[in-house]
Amino acid sequence: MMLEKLKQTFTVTEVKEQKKNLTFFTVPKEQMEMMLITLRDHHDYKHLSFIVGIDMIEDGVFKLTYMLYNYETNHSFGIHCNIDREKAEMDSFHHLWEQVGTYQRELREMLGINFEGSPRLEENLSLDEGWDGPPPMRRDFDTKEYSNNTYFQREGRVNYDPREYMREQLYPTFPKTESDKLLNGGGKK
Amino acid sequence: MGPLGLKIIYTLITLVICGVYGLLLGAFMAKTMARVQGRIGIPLHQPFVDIIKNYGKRTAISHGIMFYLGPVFRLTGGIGTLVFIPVIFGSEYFSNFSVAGDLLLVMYFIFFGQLGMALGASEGGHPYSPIGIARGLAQMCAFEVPFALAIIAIAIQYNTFSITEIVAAQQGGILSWTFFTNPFAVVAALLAMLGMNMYPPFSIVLAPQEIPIGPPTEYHSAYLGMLQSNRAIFAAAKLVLFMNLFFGGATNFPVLVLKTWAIYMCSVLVGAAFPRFRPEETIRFFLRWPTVIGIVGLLFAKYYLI
Amino acid sequence: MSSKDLLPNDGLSEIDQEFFCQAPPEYISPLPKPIEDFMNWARSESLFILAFGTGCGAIELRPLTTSRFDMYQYGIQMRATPRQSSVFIVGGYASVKTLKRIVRSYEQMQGPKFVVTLGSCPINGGMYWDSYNTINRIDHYLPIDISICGCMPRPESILAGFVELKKMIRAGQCDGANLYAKNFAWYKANQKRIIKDWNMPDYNW
Amino acid sequence: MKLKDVISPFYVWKRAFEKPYTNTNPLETRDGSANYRGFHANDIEMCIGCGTCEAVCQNAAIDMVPVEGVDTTMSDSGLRPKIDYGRCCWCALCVDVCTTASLRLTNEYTWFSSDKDEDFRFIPGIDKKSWDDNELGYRRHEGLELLDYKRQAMDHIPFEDSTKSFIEMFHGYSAKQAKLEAERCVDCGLCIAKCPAHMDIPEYIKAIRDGDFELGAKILYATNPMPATCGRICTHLCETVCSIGVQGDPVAIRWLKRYIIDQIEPGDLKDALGEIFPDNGKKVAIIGAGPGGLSAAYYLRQLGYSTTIYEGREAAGGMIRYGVPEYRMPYDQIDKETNYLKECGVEFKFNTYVGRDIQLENLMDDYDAVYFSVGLTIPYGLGIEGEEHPRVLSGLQVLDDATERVEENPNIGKSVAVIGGGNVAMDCCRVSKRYDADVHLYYRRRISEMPADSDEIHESQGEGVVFHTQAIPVRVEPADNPNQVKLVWGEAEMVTPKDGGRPRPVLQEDKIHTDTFDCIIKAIGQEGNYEFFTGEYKEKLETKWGKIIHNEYMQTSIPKLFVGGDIANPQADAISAIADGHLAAKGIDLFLLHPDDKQMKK
Amino acid sequence: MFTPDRSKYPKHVNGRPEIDLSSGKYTKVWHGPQHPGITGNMALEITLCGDEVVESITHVGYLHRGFEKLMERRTFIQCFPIVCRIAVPEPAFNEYCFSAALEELSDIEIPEQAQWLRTFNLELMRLSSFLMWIGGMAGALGQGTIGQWCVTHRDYVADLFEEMTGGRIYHMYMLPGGVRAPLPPGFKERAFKVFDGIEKMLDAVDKVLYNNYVFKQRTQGLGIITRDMIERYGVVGPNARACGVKRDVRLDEPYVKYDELDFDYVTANASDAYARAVCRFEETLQSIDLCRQVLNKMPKDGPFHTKTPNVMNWKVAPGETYAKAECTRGEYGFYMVTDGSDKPRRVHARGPSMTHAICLMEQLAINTNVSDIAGLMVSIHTYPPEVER
Repeated sequence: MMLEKLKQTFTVTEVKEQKKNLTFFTVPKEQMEMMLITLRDHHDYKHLSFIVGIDMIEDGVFKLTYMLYNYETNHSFGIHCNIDREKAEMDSFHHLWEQVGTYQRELREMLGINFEGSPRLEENLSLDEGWDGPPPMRRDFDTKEYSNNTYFQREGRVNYDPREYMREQLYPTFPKTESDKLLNGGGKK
Repeated sequence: MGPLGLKIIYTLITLVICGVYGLLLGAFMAKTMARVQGRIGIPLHQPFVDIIKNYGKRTAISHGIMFYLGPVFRLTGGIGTLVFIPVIFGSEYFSNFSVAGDLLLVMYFIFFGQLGMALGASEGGHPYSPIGIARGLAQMCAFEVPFALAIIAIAIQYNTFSITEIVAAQQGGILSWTFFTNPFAVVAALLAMLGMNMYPPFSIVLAPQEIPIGPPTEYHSAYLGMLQSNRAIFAAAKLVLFMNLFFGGATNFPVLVLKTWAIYMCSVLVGAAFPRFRPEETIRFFLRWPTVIGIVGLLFAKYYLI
Repeated sequence: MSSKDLLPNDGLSEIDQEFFCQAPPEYISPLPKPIEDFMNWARSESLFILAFGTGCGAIELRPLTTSRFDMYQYGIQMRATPRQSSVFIVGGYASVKTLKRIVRSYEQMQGPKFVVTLGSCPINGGMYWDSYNTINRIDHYLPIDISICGCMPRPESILAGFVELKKMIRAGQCDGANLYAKNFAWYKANQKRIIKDWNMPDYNW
Repeated sequence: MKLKDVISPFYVWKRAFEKPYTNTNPLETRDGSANYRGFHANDIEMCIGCGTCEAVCQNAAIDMVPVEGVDTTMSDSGLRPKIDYGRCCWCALCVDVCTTASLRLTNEYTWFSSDKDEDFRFIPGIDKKSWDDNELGYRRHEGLELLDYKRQAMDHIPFEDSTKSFIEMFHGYSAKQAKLEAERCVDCGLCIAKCPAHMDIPEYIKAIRDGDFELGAKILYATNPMPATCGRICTHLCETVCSIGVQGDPVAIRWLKRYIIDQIEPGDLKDALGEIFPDNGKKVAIIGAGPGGLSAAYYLRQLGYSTTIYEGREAAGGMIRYGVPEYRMPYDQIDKETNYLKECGVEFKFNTYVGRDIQLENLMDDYDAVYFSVGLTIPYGLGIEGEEHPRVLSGLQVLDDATERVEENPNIGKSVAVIGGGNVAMDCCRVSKRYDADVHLYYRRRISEMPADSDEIHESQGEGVVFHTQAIPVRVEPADNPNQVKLVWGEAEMVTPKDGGRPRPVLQEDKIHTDTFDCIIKAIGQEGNYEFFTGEYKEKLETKWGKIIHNEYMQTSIPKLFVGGDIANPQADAISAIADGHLAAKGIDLFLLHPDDKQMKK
Repeated sequence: MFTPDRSKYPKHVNGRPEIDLSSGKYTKVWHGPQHPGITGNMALEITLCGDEVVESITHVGYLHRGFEKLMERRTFIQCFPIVCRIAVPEPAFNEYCFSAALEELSDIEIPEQAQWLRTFNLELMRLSSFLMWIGGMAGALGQGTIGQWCVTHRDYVADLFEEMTGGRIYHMYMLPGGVRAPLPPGFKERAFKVFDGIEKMLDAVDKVLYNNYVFKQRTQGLGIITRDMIERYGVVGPNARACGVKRDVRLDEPYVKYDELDFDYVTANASDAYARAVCRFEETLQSIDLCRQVLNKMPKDGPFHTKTPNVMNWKVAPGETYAKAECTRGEYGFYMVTDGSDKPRRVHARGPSMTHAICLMEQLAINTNVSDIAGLMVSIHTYPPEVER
């Protein structure tokens, strides 16, 4: 019902009722601020649980989710907003809730999203002061590879794949399965 | 060897005995505290090992001459306090350099160490040291008031500044102790002692949580060893002083042990039960009731006892 | 010492450089044997742990320091400042940001000093073997005296490690500070490899 | 400031007069609890080295390594987990997913080291540790199933209806069932070795999970050009070594294979597989269009050889078509596969019986190489008195007749005795059932020792075949009615020989029975027919125990001649024949195009 | 009473003081990361004017392990052991929220007994964490004795955990589909014995700490969170309840078996450190009561785990959800996004410390005495690892 009302003013799309007290929907970037203010001030969604960014690399967007909570009805809205991945910018809402600044710092750090005007945005929240890699939560950042290249491993590990090992031991001459080729070099792992 | 030489030797022996006793007492109190906390606590020899270890550290760094002098002053203060206090009343060997005005000297030495320490510690360069010093000196100033009042009260009461004479005046039965003749002064002094002994609620100076351990933050190795030695000697000196001034002194070691233990227990008793005061609360505390009691004690001595 | 052997305190501003020592740590030879043995006994019986909970391990140090296990009865106590401590506990994984503080704290401790690592992470990365922010093995950055595995090691296990550490100290086998001095350049190079903004002195004592 | 607030805190001292909390000897008094997750222990005998623990370990703490004293066998990779305690977090997922329940955690928890090179790695069970014998510690609780131990049941025509027609009895998995069944696989790959054709089973099961049937079909065809056949009637040796099967039902690998290939319409195979066949100008003749021949033809085509299959019958399939009844193996499925081979460019010459219509010598001269897999076609005799009776039929013949004339009763009458315990015997029983016969099965040993698949036995029983086990035929006697025959049989007792070994049935002379049947079907095995070998080939061809001797690439003692199928291998099943065909194709390739190869006789 | 002259303090611009360190009026000190008065491995960069804090900046990241990244490359079951490491002193809430979110997204209903066991585990976790907190609060103000007692009794709770789950600290008990093991025989009696001990101890704590002149002196009026700050700073849990706001996820949106338990909001009014301490003390007692209730109401037997898809190949259909629970600090939740693969697309752990430790702490610290920083820090109960994860 409330959504119907909101739909009159906002472009609300992709509504999904996940469970009794949690609904997700998407609004365009420009309407986000008004949406948050409307929900907060007129509909009692006073509590901001969190802001999280998801890297939808296949769509070329970052999907931001703002989770608002209404203490009166115990209902949550998860509001999505897609922003361009290449030009990752979003309005800063630090004036709406105090903790937003912290979340925005984290998003800047982890996904590289810029929030114009957000306080202390350039300070790293979690990462080391000298972090020189890409924003780590981006999908194209490979943490294992980074770790392997950066930190020292304790040597001396060898691992055998049971199926390869059994082939060597039991039937080395049998024509090799071509499925490796079929699977683009994928084996067990 | 002349009488002075002998005296020096006796004093040195006293010093060693008091140092050892101070360490043992410290360890025993730590164990008592541990007992309250429901555990076993350190072994009795732990303070000795700690001191040996600290003297045996391989490296030590200095932040300049004053930094080095800090613990030296502190130790001097401790030793200075002790050597002018007669430990066992009437004993030739343990009377130390008790002189006519030794109470004043002792009072001086009690502060000397702390001031010296304050000078040295601030050289360490660590911001926690000056914060600790500020707190320490402020607290010292605060507890100094009731303490001084109490001292003055008994000086008036016994009309002397000689500790030996004060002790002598209290001989002759338990009721002639200052504790019973001028309880106000004694209470004021004992409250001041709570602050002096750095047990909660007056331990903010060395508080590990509020600031990591205050003035001695930068002290380590042999410096720390010196501070620990001083702690033992100084504690012993203070306790003996209180015993002498308020509890009739001791004519032999068992009595000394008993009385000093009891006095020390006051701090521990309170220390186990309370958290710490903030510095300004400490000051407010000392300048309020203990000071009032001290003044009452003084007036009591001046107008009632004499 | 030639100027070549000196590492510049290059992370610091010129004003700050004056505040710090310019010389690398030195190898300090032990005292004559009987004295050294006695000292080692004292060192082993008086272990001051630096109260720096670098990771999950800190959670199991609490029971150890409190009544249930009461490590004070073993001559082990907590100290708030690195200057007075002799044992450094790397309590689990170390993120790069923490490693920087670990190095500084460790260097401020006075020798002889001992390092105990808790858990799997400092041995070979543990759970966070593929994390971009945690190191995998600590012994390339600090000399380690004893490693205790477990996730987390229980207080009993840590205590057993300490008992062993005491034995080793008595036997004169724990010489981490000297090892650090000897291989100083190697340790520093490893540390600098991952600590990107080196804004602290190379010589921290 | 209330006075109470000053006095009350001194209550703290009460504790000083109570017993301290401290445990003064924690090192010796504190064993881990009964399900404490401490250090690992592994029962080396039980472990099969499937590597599931390694796969589930999110810390990459487990390596599978070869260990001394454990040999690689068909059901054991010979590898054992080596655990890196520089990685482990003691979550015990490895224990929960251990397919054999050999891995467990003990309640020991103390391990420290001052050695710089100590890497905290060990192989539980091999490297002796103090906690190996601790009985306490974490094990998977009954009721916690992270793996799926229960097989998806396949729907089939109920037994009361199944005997009424030759319609394929099993419906095949539904999409949901197949997905659920495919999800049961843990990707260990132990089955690959056991499969004679070494099919990449985990990968095609994975393709089902991903819903990518084209990829699945490609993987199937990589090692087996007859997946529709094998998906139905394979002896599924793979399932006997399935690691899930240790504690539960093995994954239904066979049905999953069938599921993949069933998803591809007969005409779409070419598109799905998208294969291009080169041509290298060499010609190979293949004798027999059974699985062995078809397989060889397919892989030779892949390598670029032009292949011609000579088949004596009018259709391809061999024993698959003529020896397996239609309710198990519908003919359109065989056609689907052979048609694809035709599309691949394999040439078929049907009704061309080598040795009768064409001579082996001609083939040997005309082709660069010849491969034959003619199967075993001559039934064994019962070796008892009176078996020449006309009502004693050969099982193969009955099945063959059933194939040729499905609707028509192949003259078996209404009461049938089947002798034997193999798959052919089961087929005969069930075929007879479908011709409304009353069927009795006689087998020398116990049910558990029957060589037939357990499914087959189960289904036969379900369809109402009467089993007489430990029953030894003594002789065949003519009955009063010339269309009937009497079987004299005796009950047997299983006797374990003194020197150990398999118990043998021994006839109990006092328990002899006589039953009368319309016919007796003997289905106790077959042997090869070598009559098309003539002249010098007959001399040169080496055989042993009725099977042809060959090298590892199926080359016979005659260099140009390759062999495969039942006539060459001891398993005598379809999948082995297919494997032989694959191997022979490689052998022929080595023989013809790699003259330097040392393994081949030139 | 003496009130300092505010005019000497720095001007505030954008809610931040303007500080010129070179003026010599200010001292900058770091509380942490190597500092015994700090809760966990974090740091407060404090600027002092005399003894008063004019600015406090929270630094976290010392425990950053990149969980959310690590979970992107781990399968669902592989995430299960690592989530509990996010917040060391309260691993159970991570396990629960992760499992609950995953179960919701893959339509798994967990058995009755598993729900009871989860309730018990969560409530016991709260108890354990509260005990640690009471000890920490007393310790931060110099009353070490209480700290010793509480941590000891927490260790007895850890023994219960060990028996129940097989681990003392990281229980890894609530795995997707239910729990890992039933209660061992005789557990109830042993648990009740432990609870009795704790109650006895808490009674002493009440006498010693909560009726203590010095403790009251230190904490009353310290770090007052005003009513309007609750919404603005997103304050949850006991911090909000100490202000009289009735908010508790256990009651607002009951999960597992909380709707079958008998309990109510624990609130206080003063909203200062003392009120928070009282609130948490009451909640500790409430936790014990709830644990008892659960053990009494729980059926004797029953399946404790429902069959999940084979964990080695567990794929979850695309979807997203947010599962939350009331941990000792307030609303704790996992936001999970799946994309049909065998790995979560994105998992976000929402910890109350994200707001409490940073913006709230920075605000509350201003104009307090530096000696109170440790006590203030503890009184809002923060765990740095849930900030940086």
